[in-house]
Amino acid sequence: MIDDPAQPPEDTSSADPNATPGLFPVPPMPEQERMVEAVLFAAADPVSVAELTGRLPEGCDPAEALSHLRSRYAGRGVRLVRVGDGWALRTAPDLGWLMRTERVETRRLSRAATETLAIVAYHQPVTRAEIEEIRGVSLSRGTIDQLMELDWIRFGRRRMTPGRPLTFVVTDTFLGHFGLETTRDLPGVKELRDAGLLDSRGMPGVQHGLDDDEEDGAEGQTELFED
Amino acid sequence: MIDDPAQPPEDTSSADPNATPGLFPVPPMPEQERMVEAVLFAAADPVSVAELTGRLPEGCDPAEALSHLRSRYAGRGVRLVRVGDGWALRTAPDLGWLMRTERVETRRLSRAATETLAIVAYHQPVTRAEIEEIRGVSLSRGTIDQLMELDWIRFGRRRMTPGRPLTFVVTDTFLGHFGLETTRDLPGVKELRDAGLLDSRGMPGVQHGLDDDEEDGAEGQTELFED
Amino acid sequence: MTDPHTTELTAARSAPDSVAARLEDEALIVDVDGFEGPLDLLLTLSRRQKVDLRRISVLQLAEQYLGFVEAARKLRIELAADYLVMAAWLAFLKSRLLLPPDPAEDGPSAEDMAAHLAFQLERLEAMRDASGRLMGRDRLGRDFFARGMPETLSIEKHTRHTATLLDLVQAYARIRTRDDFRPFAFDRTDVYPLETALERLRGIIGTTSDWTDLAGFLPPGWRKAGNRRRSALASTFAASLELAKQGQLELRQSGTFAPLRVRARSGGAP
Repeated sequence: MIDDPAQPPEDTSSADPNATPGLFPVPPMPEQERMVEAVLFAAADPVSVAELTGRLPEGCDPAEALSHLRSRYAGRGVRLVRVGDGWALRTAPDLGWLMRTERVETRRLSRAATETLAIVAYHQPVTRAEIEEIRGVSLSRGTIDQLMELDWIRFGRRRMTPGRPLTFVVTDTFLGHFGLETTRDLPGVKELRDAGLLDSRGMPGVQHGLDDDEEDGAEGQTELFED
Repeated sequence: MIDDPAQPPEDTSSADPNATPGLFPVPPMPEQERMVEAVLFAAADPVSVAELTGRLPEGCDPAEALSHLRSRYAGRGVRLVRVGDGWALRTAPDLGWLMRTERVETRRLSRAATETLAIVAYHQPVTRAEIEEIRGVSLSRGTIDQLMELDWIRFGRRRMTPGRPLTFVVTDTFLGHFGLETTRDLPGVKELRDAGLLDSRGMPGVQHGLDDDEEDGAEGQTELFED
Repeated sequence: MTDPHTTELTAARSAPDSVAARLEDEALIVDVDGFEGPLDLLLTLSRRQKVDLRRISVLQLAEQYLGFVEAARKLRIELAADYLVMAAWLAFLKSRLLLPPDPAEDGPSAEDMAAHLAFQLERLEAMRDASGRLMGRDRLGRDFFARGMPETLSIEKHTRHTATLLDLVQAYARIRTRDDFRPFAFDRTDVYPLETALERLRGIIGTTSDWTDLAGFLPPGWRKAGNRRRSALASTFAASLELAKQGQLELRQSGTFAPLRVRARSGGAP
């Protein structure tokens, strides 16, 4: 240990000479290194040597394991770095550009957009007036724009009725995103009910009550489906 | 720009700052391996080869880099595993006991839910009627709902039989959760198939009662799509 | 082998009607809620035979099941319908298995049906075993772990809107079911109200002293064939009946389905 040039500073003392000998043999150093590696990988925050000592079997020397691990990761895509009192595995800073595209803020589609998208998917080709009739409210410009921007819907052919209104259809991007081969694969209302997906009871992990209107709707469904 | 250490590859891998990206020399394999390592390390979810290809500089071979990386991590505290189409770094299962603090308590699934999950996994794509036929009991609403919420099963393609029933298949999240590369790695799947226990076989000469239910479903479907 | 029922088992096999067998069935009945349907119960019963499911005696199994249902009946325990359906089917199968095959009969042989039942049991057991092995596997978040602190290094902010298929189908279902609940209302544009018809007819009948086809009184715009005409005709007819009752007009029809004709009643109401 003393010979180790990359010895972490926390390594102030070797194993306590007064410690009672453990009931189990101390794991060999490569095994201790594996343990430290796994703990650091899974931890949500940097882990201190004291914490490692507490987690590893009695008689282990996390400080030495850390120093081995540090040299093992030297020059790799991942590095062992010290953060305050703790140690953490981090991607190498020169590769930060690789992670750049990772940062996309994901936001759930608004209710209006989700409903509009659903109507287009189930009824395509469908006109704006038809969407409004099914939803019972007028369609804001932004909703269509957003769905078009996402490349989930596009203009279809004009309807051969007075006024020749434009229709909307879903795109291949839409099918790809939702893992569908065709819109005919979309489940029907009865199938949803059979799968228990129309139950009004709040599903675990799903936020309810964001919108009173929605809860009313859910109640209506219960009435309808509990037969 | 030049001072920034975390710049795109143009700044580090080429002498000519005016060259177009396609003209850069392909990074050597050890460097590609580092890049793949960093990307997989940063991401909590599996990353597909296609995604890696998109992220790495042009001309890279992520598949080869992955195979190098996999042998590099063999026997370590962290391993490179395949999950469906993706690749991910995960701690070695034999060290799970070290991660008591990270452990997430999962809801205990009911017997109906675990059996249904197994049937979907081993028989996929499988219809609701087939699940009921195998278990000999009708499927309660909450069961499918729960498995869907866990993102362990999802709707598959419709079966091309009368009524075009929906099928269920397992997800990559399921594979990842149970440490499976593909459904071919399910425990005992080959033996079960060889024993004919994964065949879909109906009662000889008997129209099974559950089929009625399915036809109802088909009607509901037709109703839904016709208007 | 550690089955506490082992002793009774032997008795049950040697003498199916023995007290021990009945007691055993009663013990099962108490637990009937613990079974997931008749197939599950059959699987439990079949384990008593202590043989590979492929070599199981379906006849014996049918007898055990019927004994179970009989015991439930005696204990006045109500079994769910599917248990009774299975009992009826097994009674049928049992009789088919005991009787010599009837060459004139169509359909699958009793042996085929028995073999299929054995297959179903084997398959259920296999799936049950598979689910146990599956749930016993090393699992993410319990035995192996993903990166504890996924890195997000980029400063670039890019909002991506997303929705799952579940969101989509639920949204659709929500709209559809909302539709179903829309209060029932007539589409008024194609309905000619009785009040309007009455008013119109009352206004013009006074000038009509000759017999005139009722259809001639239909308002303009409601005369073309279709729902509008039907509605206007019905309302005008009802109005004419009302006016006839009040003594303001007379109605005449020369035969069944012949045109209805009306005229103002001479010396009618003031």
